[in-house]
Amino acid sequence: MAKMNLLQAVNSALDIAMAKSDKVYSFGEDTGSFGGVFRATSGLTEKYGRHRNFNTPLVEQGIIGFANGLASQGSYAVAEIQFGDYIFPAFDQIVNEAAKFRYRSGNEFNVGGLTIRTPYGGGISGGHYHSQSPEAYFAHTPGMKIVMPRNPYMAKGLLLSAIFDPNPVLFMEPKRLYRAAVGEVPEGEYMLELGKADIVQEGTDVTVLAWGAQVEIAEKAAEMAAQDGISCEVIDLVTILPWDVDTVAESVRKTGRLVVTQEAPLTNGFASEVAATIQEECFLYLESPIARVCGLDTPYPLSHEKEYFVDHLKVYEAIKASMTY
Amino acid sequence: MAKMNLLQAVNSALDIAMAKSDKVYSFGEDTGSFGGVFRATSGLTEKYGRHRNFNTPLVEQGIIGFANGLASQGSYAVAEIQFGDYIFPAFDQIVNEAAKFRYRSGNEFNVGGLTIRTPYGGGISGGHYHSQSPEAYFAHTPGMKIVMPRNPYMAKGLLLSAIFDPNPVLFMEPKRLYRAAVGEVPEGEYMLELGKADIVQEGTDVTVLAWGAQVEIAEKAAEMAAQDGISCEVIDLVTILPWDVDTVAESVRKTGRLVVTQEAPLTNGFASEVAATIQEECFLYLESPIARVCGLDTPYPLSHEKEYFVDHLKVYEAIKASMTY
Amino acid sequence: MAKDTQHQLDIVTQPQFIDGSALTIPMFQILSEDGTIRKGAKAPEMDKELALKIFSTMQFIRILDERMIAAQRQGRISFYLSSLGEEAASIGSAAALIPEDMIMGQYREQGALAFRGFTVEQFMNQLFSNERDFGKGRQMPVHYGCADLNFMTIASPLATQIPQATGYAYGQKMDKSGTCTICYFGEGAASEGDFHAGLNMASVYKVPVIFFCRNNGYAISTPSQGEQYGGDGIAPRGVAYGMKTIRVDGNDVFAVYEATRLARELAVEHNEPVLIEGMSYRMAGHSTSDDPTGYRTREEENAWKGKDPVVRFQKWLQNQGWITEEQAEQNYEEKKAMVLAALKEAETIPVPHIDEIIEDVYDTPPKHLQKQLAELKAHIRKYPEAYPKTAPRIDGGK
Amino acid sequence: MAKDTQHQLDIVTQPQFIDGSALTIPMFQILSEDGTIRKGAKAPEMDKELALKIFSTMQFIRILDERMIAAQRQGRISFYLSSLGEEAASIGSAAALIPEDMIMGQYREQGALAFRGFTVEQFMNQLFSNERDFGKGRQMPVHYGCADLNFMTIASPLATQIPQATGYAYGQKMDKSGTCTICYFGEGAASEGDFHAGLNMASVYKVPVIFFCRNNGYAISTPSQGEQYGGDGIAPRGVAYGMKTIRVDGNDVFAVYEATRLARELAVEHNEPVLIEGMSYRMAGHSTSDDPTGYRTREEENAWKGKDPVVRFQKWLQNQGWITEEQAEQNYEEKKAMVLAALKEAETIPVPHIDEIIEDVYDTPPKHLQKQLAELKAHIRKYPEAYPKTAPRIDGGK
Ligand SMILES: Cc1ncc(C[n+]2csc(CCOP(=O)(O)OP(=O)(O)O)c2C)c(N)n1
Ligand SMILES: Cc1ncc(C[n+]2csc(CCOP(=O)(O)OP(=O)(O)O)c2C)c(N)n1
Ligand SMILES: [Mg+2]
Ligand SMILES: [Mg+2]
Repeated sequence: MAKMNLLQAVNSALDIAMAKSDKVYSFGEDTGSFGGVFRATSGLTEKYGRHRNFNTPLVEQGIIGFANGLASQGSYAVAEIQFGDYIFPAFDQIVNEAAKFRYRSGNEFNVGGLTIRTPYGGGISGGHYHSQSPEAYFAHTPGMKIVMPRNPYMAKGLLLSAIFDPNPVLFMEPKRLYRAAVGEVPEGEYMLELGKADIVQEGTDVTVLAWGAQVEIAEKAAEMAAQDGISCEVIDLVTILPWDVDTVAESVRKTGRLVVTQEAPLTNGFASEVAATIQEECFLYLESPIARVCGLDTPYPLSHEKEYFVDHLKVYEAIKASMTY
Repeated sequence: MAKMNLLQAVNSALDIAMAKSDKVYSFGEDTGSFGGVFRATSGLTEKYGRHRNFNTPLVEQGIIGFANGLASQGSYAVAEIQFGDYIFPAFDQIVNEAAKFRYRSGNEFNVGGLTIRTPYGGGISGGHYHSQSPEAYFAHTPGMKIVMPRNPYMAKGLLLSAIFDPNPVLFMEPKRLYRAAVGEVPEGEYMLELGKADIVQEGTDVTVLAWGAQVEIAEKAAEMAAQDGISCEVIDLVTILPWDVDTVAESVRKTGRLVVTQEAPLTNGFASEVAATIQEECFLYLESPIARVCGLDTPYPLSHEKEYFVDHLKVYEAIKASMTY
Repeated sequence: MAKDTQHQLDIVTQPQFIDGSALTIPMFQILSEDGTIRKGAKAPEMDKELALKIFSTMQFIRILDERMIAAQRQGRISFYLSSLGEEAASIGSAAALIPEDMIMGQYREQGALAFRGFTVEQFMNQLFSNERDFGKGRQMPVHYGCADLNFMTIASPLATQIPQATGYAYGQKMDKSGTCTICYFGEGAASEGDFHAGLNMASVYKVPVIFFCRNNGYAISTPSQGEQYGGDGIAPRGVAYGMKTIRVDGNDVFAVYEATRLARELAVEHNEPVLIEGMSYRMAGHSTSDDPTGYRTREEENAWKGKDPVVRFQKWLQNQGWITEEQAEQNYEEKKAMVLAALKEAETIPVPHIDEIIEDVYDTPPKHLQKQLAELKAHIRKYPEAYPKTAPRIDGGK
Repeated sequence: MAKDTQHQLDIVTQPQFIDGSALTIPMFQILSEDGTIRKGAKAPEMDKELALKIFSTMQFIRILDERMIAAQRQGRISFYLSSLGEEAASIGSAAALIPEDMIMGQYREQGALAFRGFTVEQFMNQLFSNERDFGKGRQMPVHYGCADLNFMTIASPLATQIPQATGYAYGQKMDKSGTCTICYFGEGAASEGDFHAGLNMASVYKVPVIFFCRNNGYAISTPSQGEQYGGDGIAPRGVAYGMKTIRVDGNDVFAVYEATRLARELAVEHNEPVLIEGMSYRMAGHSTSDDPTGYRTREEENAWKGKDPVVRFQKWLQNQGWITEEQAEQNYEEKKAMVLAALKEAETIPVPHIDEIIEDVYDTPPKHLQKQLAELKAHIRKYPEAYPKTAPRIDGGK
């Protein structure tokens, strides 16, 4: 075990993956010897050479197009998109290409070796274009897996799974926690199962569901609620696609209440999918409407970031409202 | 009044808009003198000249980028994307640019003059890439309006509103109905309000919500249900963003039941947003879970199109299941 | 001339704009329209066997295209897309490769696939979306693909395969495989952002990829010159990316073959990506959904008939004494019979089992898809008459 | 040479690959590094007033950049991005336009905006995201915009403004406005698909647009040559698109001015889009978040100091007798004081009222946004101490 922050955990996963198979390649804008603007890939060029960890020209659609081709050739392509906000030029290569590659070819070809890493989320004074949480844009896309770790331990184990998973994976890293989240992480290789939600804290009164950086907000809100005598079951969804309906539904059947929180805007966010599915699965158990605590339906504003941000106070209020419905 | 099919209605709206203001431009792949692969723009070059209705090079990101610039200059830019399936290369220009143009500039600039027309949907043996219904991908994007007409009358009135609406509008045309749907349409100018759902058929037992080409499927299912003595209130949502929560909620408060149907895959589709919102708005009124009748969570398959397609039988079964829950 | 030390650039003191026509690239031709070797040119070193295989593939593709357009008109298949007039481009280039080289096509390269050995039955199974289709009937007709033959499955979104080809070739280079990737696309697709991405990245990474642009004058109804691009076509872009580039007569199978053979050497032996622009003409409509009389003249079409790549090559073969007109005619009839037989057979084969609908979305179907399939099957059992293609076999296993 | 009739192309009979270096474009320079006019060159016809306005803007931008980097280090603003070393490119080109021409920038063209008349207060309001910012504090520092000055609001996604510029210019052409659009971008951004789209479309539509590529050698840490592109930079691409193209010394304000002036003529009078590549160097880090010592050497940076565009121009002005060193020094101090005063003022101005959070998403806030705002305000009223910037004024109206 070693103390690592989330960036170091990501770097360690990449290092182990590249050591494990020389078919693993890491690339993106500025990710070469410089190590990326966040330094997630630093040291990799020195260790594995400039052909295994390298810079790309500045073209996201090209990065993912290239990665798709490389993965279809049988390599493990680990592509970094510098910010989640800049993933949209690659949207076609992700939703029309990567996600449909195996199906459309009848399994003659696949891009299972593809992993897209991208930092996402707000709380860093990034304004419109360094703050978005675009997971829901991809969650409507059969064929993709989407993973969002909440801490260094999860990040490393999940990223290793993502790289070697035989399906294309979008791995979204909570940049607010890159340096802020520090924890004990095994130094060697380990993998965590994709598609499994994680019960972070057991409770009986209300289920609070979050993913990525929002989990610690949910935990903080649960702590406040505990002061009021409310027992929250906090669940980290971990994988957005395909998601673990059973774990969430089972919890809600127990608590009768669900608060879902996400950083992204409310409308058609992933919280909506969760609410839609759970009201179906748990209809007879629900004691109050499923609450979604989300970003406003506006672009991400810089000077009102504090107000826009889905903080623990907002989640706490939603928990209370759910209890007193 | 004249009998028009949906294509003719679209063509008529474009014609009227271009006559009304010489700042209206129409363009897209093959939309010039040839009139587009569906012929929605035919005759416009002859009438308004090759500088007002023209071909573009084959580059969707360029089409919308160009359209954004033209709209920001004060023109009405009506851009056609040849198939909804090919809108993804323009995703960045839509969600990061068009949708955020006004907000990010503090209203110094806007692309309110932008309208994106695109045919969408299945049922035409188009397989993966000529069948998708991508509305949900855009519905997570504050700043956009999304409109989906169900018949020629609605198509013309809504398209005229969309073109002159001071916000960017994505106008999705149900290509399965281009020639199949024929109806009485006023020959002159008229506009239909964006953001208003339309109660197609009143009923008391269950609300059935659909949009675009799926409305006629819902109506057919409602007819079958009527045979069983079930009274359906059929609502056409018309506008996906911003959507008319009140009309739907009011109906559900009356019927106590909601079936939502969409062509697109289930997960994180717009039906999920509707279900999430309505369970919140109508919690105490719901007598059965809100049902979503949607495409499977797979790419759109050609040889199993009939099975994949959300037909009236599937909607009818969902209505019955909702009644007998 | 003065030089700038930092940039290593020549310095000029007059504001001379370089004109858009500063770099116009000539067209390489060996076989002239009358089937003779052009003066000064040299026929490639090609033995009789290879020459006849190329010609035989050309004939086959002509027949396949003709027959399938007819089949579409008869309502037997939903869609078809012919490569009429462009056979030399795809077949001549494929012939210059080795079977291990990867082919990534746009959709009009059936010739390359046939050259690789895709059988007439395999073509038909795809065209009829039956259960023997490698693609499991999921995509529209002409979306062929075959891993064994190193032919990447065709997909409709244009130009997406261009940066993918660069990535594929990167893997080939790293694996020291001694192979390359050829990537075909139309001059229309070359307007897409993915084209720019793919070529620029190939130039930066120096990968063994051959970009083969089929410039056939049209993208559906849009003429290339002046409406698709304003310059001298696609070839000058290769130079702008710092890439070896050649423009060939795409209707001249020898020029195509020779250029591709040399390009392959550059690619595989020197890791030099190459751009080939093959000038040709789409003699048929864009697809069976298209009617070109709406946007071009008969005269134009007729002018191109004189450049027919198959006729031209046949003349050369006859002059060479490697085939007679009668032999060619006989081969044609034999192939036609074979195509018709395969067509009849393929249309009797059922569509894939309904269980296939959820396969291959992921490597294995996750729970939610298993649930959706179970619900769908229960529904089909309830209304078997509404789903006649799958209901009868629904409980018979795959 | 033989010609192909259909394509109007020269025919060659040898398979000659055009080399990637076939088109290398020289660099236009007037003012040499020592501030004298290069032999054979001619200074542009520029009166003293304009020359001094350019110089004064250069000085102002230098000071602004310096001061704001310092302010960022002190934690007074969150982010800043300097244009050190590239002042001649943005200011020299802006000076060759008329105020009605539209400017679409990337983010390093504060010089063009200052030349247009954006006041120091206006700069500061944006940098401090206060309620006087035209952008209502919504975007990060340096994302300026001003409709009155025809300066399109900067946005972070790279290259998106390139096809937009083509569209804007299309509107200008149709309106017979007699104006054009200038579109700035970096050599890194030129790798994006949107670059390809924008230039190709401009070439097809023949619109009055000037594409101005600032090639400053780096995109954050990625060096341009060999890692961003494999060819001779950006200029040859213009030629490939069939567009008039020129490469200039971006550190030579005269070359930039003259090239832009002529480009504007081509654009406005002949509807010829033009590509200008200005060769320069990003003397500072990419932004305050960047530390260039990790990826380039001091020697390289020092070599570029000798090419400083402001020093060079000042030398010429002094030689010309239009300014003295003392005057320049005094102006500098005055501007510095002005900048500091404006900075102090701007940081005392509050952020926009919370009601603004839902404005401008649409032309008017729809119901769901009104509801979300009402809920947010109720929440802030409950926890005012958690939202100190907006709570105190929450019920005071805007
Ligand atoms: C991204 C995308 N946009 C649009 C289309 C529709 N489309 C199919 S083929 C075609 C024209 C392609 O022309 P070109 O690349 O020149 O190839 P050709 O058909 O001439 O062989 C178009 C516009 C598509 N398939 N994909
Ligand atoms: C679409 C997109 N991708 C990535 C980024 C992150 N990014 C911001 S600036 C930059 C480098 C730009 O380099 P260049 O275009 O050469 O301009 P310069 O900074 O050198 O002036 C990058 C990668 C972005 N803003 N937008
Ligand atoms: Mg073509
Ligand atoms: Mg740069």
